[in-house]
Amino acid sequence: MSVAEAIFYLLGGLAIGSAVLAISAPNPVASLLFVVLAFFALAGLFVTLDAHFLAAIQILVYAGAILVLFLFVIMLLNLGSALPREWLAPPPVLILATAAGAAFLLVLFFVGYRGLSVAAPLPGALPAAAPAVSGTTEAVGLALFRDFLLPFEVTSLLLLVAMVGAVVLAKRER
Amino acid sequence: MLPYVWLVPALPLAGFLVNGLLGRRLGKGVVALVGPGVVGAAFALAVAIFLALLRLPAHERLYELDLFRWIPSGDLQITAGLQVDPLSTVMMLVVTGVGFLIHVYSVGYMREDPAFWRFFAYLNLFTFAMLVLVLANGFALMFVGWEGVGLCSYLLIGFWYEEKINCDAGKKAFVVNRVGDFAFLVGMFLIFERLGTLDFTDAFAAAPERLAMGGAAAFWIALLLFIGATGKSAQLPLHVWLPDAMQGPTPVSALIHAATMVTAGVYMIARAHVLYLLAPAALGIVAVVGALTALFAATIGLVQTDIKRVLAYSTISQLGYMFLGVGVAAFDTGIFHLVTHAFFKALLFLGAGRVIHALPHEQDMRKMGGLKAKLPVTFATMFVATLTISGIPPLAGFFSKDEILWAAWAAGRNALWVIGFVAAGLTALYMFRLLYLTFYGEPRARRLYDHAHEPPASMRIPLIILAVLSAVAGWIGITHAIGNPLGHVPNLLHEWLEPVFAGAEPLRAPATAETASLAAEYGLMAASVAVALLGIGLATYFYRRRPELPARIAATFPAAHRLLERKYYVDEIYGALVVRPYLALCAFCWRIVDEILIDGFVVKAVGGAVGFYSRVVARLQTGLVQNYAAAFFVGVVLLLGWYLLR
Amino acid sequence: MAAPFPWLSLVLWLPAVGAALVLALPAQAHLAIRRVTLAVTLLGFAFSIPLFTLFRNGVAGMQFEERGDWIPAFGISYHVGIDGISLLLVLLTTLLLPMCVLASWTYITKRVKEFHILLLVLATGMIGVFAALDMFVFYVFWELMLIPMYFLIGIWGGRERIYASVKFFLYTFVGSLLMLVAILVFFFQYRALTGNVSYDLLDWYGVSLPAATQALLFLAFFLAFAIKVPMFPFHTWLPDAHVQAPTAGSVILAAVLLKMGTYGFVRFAMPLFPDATLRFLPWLLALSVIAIVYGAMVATVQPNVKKLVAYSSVSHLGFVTLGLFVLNAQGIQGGVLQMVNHGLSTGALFLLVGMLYERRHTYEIADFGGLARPMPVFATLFMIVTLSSIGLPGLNGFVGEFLVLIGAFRAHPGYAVPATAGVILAAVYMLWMYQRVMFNGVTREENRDVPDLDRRELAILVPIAVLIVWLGVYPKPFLDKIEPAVQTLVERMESAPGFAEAPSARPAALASPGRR
Amino acid sequence: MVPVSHYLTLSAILFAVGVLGVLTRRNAIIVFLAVEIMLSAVNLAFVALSRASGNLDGQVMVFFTITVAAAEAAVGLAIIVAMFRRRETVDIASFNVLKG
Amino acid sequence: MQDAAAPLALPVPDLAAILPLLALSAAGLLALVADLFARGTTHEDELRGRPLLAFWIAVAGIVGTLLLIGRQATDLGRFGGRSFNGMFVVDGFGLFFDAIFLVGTLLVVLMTVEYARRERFHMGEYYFLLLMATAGMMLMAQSTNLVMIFLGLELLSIAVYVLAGFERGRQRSVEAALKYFLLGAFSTGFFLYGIALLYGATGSMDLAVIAERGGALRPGSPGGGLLLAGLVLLLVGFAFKVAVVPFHMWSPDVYEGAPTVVTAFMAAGVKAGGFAAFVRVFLGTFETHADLWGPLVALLAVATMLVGNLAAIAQSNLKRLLAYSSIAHAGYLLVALIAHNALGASSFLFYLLAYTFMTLGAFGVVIALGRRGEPSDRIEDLAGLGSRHPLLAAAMAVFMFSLAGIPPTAGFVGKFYIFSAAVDAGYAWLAVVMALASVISVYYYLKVTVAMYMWDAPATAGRPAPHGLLLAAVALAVLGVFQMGVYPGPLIDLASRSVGGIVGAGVTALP
Repeated sequence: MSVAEAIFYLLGGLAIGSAVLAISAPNPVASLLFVVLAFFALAGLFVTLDAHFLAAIQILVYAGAILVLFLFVIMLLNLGSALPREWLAPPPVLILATAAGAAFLLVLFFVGYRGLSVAAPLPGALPAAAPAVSGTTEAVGLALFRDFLLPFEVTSLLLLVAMVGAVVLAKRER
Repeated sequence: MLPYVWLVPALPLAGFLVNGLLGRRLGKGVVALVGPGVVGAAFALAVAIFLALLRLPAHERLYELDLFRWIPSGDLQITAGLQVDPLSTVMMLVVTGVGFLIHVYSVGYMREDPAFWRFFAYLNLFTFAMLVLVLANGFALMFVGWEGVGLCSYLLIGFWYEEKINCDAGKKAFVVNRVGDFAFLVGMFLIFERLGTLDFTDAFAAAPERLAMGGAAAFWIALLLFIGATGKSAQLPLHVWLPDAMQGPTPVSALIHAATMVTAGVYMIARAHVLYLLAPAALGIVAVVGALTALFAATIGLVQTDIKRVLAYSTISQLGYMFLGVGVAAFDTGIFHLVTHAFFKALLFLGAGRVIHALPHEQDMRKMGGLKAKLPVTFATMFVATLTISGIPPLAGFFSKDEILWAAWAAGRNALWVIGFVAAGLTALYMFRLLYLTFYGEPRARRLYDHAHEPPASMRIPLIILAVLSAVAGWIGITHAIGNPLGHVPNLLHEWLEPVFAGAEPLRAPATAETASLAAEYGLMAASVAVALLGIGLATYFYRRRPELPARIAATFPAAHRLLERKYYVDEIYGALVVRPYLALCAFCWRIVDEILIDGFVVKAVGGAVGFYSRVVARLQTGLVQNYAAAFFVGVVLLLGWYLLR
Repeated sequence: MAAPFPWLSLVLWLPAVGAALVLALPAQAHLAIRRVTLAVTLLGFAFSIPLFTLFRNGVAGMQFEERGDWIPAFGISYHVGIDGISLLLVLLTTLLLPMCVLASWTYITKRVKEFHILLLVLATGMIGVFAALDMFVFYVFWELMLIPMYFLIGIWGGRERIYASVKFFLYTFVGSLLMLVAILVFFFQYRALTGNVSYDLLDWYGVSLPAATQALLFLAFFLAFAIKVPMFPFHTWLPDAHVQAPTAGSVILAAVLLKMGTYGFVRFAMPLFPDATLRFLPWLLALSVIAIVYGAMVATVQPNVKKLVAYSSVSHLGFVTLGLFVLNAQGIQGGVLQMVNHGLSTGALFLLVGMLYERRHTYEIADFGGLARPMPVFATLFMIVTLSSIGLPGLNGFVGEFLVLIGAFRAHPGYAVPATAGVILAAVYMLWMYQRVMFNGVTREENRDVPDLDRRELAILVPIAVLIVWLGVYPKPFLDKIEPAVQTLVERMESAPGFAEAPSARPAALASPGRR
Repeated sequence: MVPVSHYLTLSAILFAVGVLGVLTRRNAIIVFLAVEIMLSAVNLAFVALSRASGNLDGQVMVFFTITVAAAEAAVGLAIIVAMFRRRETVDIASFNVLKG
Repeated sequence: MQDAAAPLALPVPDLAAILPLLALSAAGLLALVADLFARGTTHEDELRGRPLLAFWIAVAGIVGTLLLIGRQATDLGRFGGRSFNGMFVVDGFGLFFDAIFLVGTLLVVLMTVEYARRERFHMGEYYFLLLMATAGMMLMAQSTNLVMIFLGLELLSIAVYVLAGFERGRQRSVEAALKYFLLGAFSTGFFLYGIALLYGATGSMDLAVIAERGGALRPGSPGGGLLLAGLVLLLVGFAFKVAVVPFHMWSPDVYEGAPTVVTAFMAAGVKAGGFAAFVRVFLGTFETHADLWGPLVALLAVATMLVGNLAAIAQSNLKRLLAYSSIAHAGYLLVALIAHNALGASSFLFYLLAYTFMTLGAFGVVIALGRRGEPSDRIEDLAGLGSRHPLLAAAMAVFMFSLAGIPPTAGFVGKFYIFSAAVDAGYAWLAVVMALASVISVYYYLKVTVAMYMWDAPATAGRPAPHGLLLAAVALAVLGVFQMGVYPGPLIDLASRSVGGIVGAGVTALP
């Protein structure tokens, strides 16, 4: 096992583990913190994929801003403890949901990764000749402002809408 | 003269329109003038046509008047037209002649009725329809008259429609007739299918070459038409409507249910004799049914107490004779009896009508008696008629009935002769019973008796004329066995009708020599007179000498008496086997098939299923987000999985 | 050449224009609304008379044709025209409309304006169905008339009106939509065969589809038409609809709407799918005969006059379909004539029953009895119509039935004989009903002083009675009009490849040796 | 070098975990958090595939995804707050006035 | 792609292409700002039915955008083509959709005045969000890159989440918003995943590139499985947006709970927006894979038509009924999609426009029924409308019959069109299923007319007195329904021309 692989498995295991804990922790705050942990692990994985800019964004924006917003809301609404009747869903639901999730993985694997045919090569081998790309801030920035100019501008509208929307929804009634 | 033949039916039609549309406003006087007037005029015209025809050579006595193309459709071309030949002329004369007398009689009989105008409208319409029937140039147009008379019969039986029993009787008549008409229609279809035409002349010309002698097609055509005739002419097994039809006003019974309409079947067979001669088996059935009907009805007539019902069964019986006549291929003889019967039976009915009229609306003979003194003219005329029907020479009935019996014998149908012979005796018996019960003895219901009075002249004169005709009409058809010794008195009717039936002569099976001997003819003649006298004697014994005897006999044989009294339970059998099962089946179709099977199991079930699944689908919509997400997710898995399973 | 005067379009669109006129009137001006509607419908009838008089007899093909582009992309054009068959049905429609208006004069008292607008829209829809020569146009009209009828039943109907109207709508709609799909399939088949894009019926007549396709498409058409006719066992909407509908609705339903089904067979299903018609012939004939007998039997035991007449329609329409499916001149001609006859006699029956209802507010037979005494004129007209309905010779019903049966007999005696028995059954139920309504003694005091017909009602009924007699005595002018169209159809059916071998075709030995 | 398929498998598992969270938790905020896990899982796939494809489109897409996530978070949390104001709970099982 | 040598050579934006979009966005921003300044002085006015300044800005914005679109459409030679690095396209197909969105939004805006007057919720933000959502739809219709489609979708969705919860004082409204939001975010995950897999399979998110590189990919070939899985997940995302069974379950609840004007907007606009991208992706890009997705979508279409129509029968709430009806109509539209030919695409456009008119009209009538505090959206509330307000009732009847597909209405011609496409493509059986589903649907459409005309009005029911602008909107819808039903020729021609470039090769166009 190479170092890269070791890092991958470590971070991957951390991401899955904290994600599982996040969705099973009764306390929302704990849940949230596990998600933050998972996002850190993901940021690490981004780094292993040479997506440095995104790794930073993942931590700064996603974990740092968005999830903190969640935390604010939890605190604001004083929801820092589990719902009265809930820890997790009742076992039958849990089993069924897990089964469905497993089924999803299975079909996704067979349809997507194996392409309905066992003999098909895995996508890992796909871009044999692909040049290595590096997600530096400069590269991503160039792509954003040149190739993806219009989408970038659209996000401005999107954020404005979200802002206005949040105000409309959350302000106290007259 | 002949081209004006269309006026013969047109006149009564005009009378119908005038009386029917304006009758209520015109008043009884005008109606009484118009109603009989048009028929009288038609009669006069008919006589003129008869004379015109007479002037022609015997074999040119055929006149066809095409009126208009009625139903042109592809190779079916039906032209409405009138056909005047000796046969239809005879019928035309009878219909208009007897019809006129009965119209006149009705003026008196119906005088008190508020719906006087309606009565004459119907009567005129009937005359029109009957004339269409007899003058029609083809089966289709004949069917118009055929059903038209049925309609008038229906309307007139139920003339006093406020009594349910009258309406029931009318309806029964119509429906039973329709059963016959159904067969008639099918017969017509078969004729068209085989012969390609419904025109009489064409059809009869084509028949010998297109229809195999004795073949199935000819048999079925003949049989189906005959079933039609059994309906109209009240033969077994479709006779049930006629006794009930006596609910109508008595002139109606006389005109429609005795003299004219009911004989239409006989006329039709005579008209279609070519077809019948091609189907000897069918003709045999006609004869057998006729003979059986004659006997069957006569036995019932023995015990009926309603004066008109006795006459009704008598009519059925006499019609049976006519069918026996035509059934043994003696078509002219059948027509002969038809003519004489028209006279004497009309007379009997009119007489009975006078009796009923005199005792307001009492028809039960057990409440009559001794009316001879009160109603002398009626009695006298009815007496003549009774003798005639009993077959006492030289009255008309003797000649015609005897000729039929002789024809049956001559055709080798001895069994049928025996039946007819017995029926002749019974006829004399029940007719004299009627006469005795009505006119002789002590009045059994004094109150009614006191009320009785002779009606007006308008009702008297037709009686007298008919009585005369009943007496002498037989002389137009004196059989050669009698005519020859008397100095070759010609058989006028036979000769007159000869051109009509002559064409079919080659089809006739040759009469066997030994049965056709003159000696036999005389012997049988004597026998039938004897049996008639025997019948009269028995009647006299039972109802004059020993009036208590019939009741004792009835008590001795209660089952037999009851059987006759209940008319062999035919109505009951029909009720149990046809009417009630039919209604039950109808109800079944409605309640079970329609409402439960189709509407319930299919329509409502589909609706119910839709409603059910609708509620199921709606209930799946629980309102819980996670259920929605789960459905979503399962959907995703299924969509992806679908490609694996494909 | 100057374009001929568009009589047909005039007759077709006049009612719609009339509807717009009525729309402009104030809702409270009942009398004005009625008068305008009456005038429009009378005018419509007047304009349809030239159709009859200018119609050239003995000419095969369509007359009064008009054509204009509508949706060119799909090959859809406004193409109308009539032959003898449609001519009679158009005339029947225009004739009955003023009568319906008159019959509603006092019957309809609520929402008068809406009623008359719907009636006029319905008129255009019905005439359109008979005049359309483009399948799309036909379908549009076919469905268009559904809506006004639905409202007529649903708003002005009896107690169960909503159930009945929805049932009516759904039933009809099921068949219609499948027919629409079939029309489209035909369109694409036609395009594949000829390369042309057209919904024109006359174009479609020119192609012959493979037998298997024909069978499927025929079934779709059959369902639509069989429901409309209605043929057994698709008839159960009819009694409900009839019983609940107001008089005018019943009249139009019976007289015209049902004819759309039978007309559909003649105009579309049979000529477009001759092979399939032949293939299903035994079924079609059997269903027709069952309808005749079954309808009559169920009618016999109905306690409700309108229901009785409704079931009698099932029976009568059985004669029509029987006639159409025997595929010979007599049968089809008789069937077509019987459509008209049924329109007149059953239309008149519903008018009569409606008049009774206005007087007594009931349809139950048991509530009547003895009405002939207070209403002699009514009784007379009722009797004429009754007799027409049971096919008395000399009246119109006979001619049609006779032709149908004689045609049926020469082709399929086995079906014709039980069908002929329907003649008996008709007498049973009609006369029994007549007796219980008009005859017998008066058992209810309310029936003693029922007023007889007034002038308005006479004006409705007498023309029908006259026509009943006319068609019975001298149907030739009408038969002459139908003849070429029927001949065309018969030839088309006989030229179908399956005609000779069809299980139903007559054995050669039995073929008529007549004047053919 | 870790093959891209490993990343993709990891991403799929994370996605499934997120789905599981949505399906099993009744706390609206935790459900929403589970959705965020799903989005992040997809992000991982994007980045991995970006590497595999040899272009940056996938990474740019992640950038947009995060932006969208932020916008959604703002609106979504506002909705949850509004709901809480009316019902004093964030239990989504209790929000079932609308059904059928 | 990245050229390090020219780091600052930013592309010159092709503003002419996005001018309509800019105009609409500008109008939205203007409305937001105008409301900020106008609030307080005119608020009482709009309660009296006098529309706010923001309203007029919105109307002007929509009409102006329509004009700009018209200008582009009439001169496609000049304006047509892709721009912004292949992100955005101006073509007949997209413009047709834009027109549908704008007409729908215009009608919604007109209807809002009445609703706002009654429910006192008139504010600039509303118009802003509405116009932004419309902009999102236009982006979806005109995007040729999955990134753009995603962003358009989100722009639309987020705006509509807010709009659904706009009446935050009403629990139902907020519940609707919450449900819509949670499920929407959930489905976004799948949608994104789908994009990722497609990206993995082809290395691009550009539709043209995907079509080019993915055209030959089949399950079994390298990347074929990814493509297929991505396609399915993308399908799921779209299916959710347009409410296709089994991804439809949000829609009845949300439609019922949301403010009626917003419901109308969702039923017409959001669905149309979702379909715009759906059609472009599946007919344009993945036409070559129709053998793969066709049967699957057919299955979904059948389920959607049946479930939608069946469930609608059981409803007593009009909004909910219309929600199920709109689910069923999504099924009908899928049939047009499945036909995957030019006829199918053009019938799709035609039907969608027809659907916009009839469904918006129906919601307009529902709005007209209400009174302050009483939504009056049950079927019973329609009782006797035929006599209470004949014109409104007649309009509603027209919409119902059109939805049911009865001539001479737009709905009929549309169904006829779709049937044609299905039959032409060999999917006659699907047309039959659709026909049967329509029969089921007739039952509940009739139920509405029954209530209006055949039930007696309750004594308490008054005569609705809707605002003139609402009536105008309804009248416009009626006009549209009849125009498309009676004289559809020109629109059919337009629709046929509009789909010219969209459908993949190998399709027979109707001559």
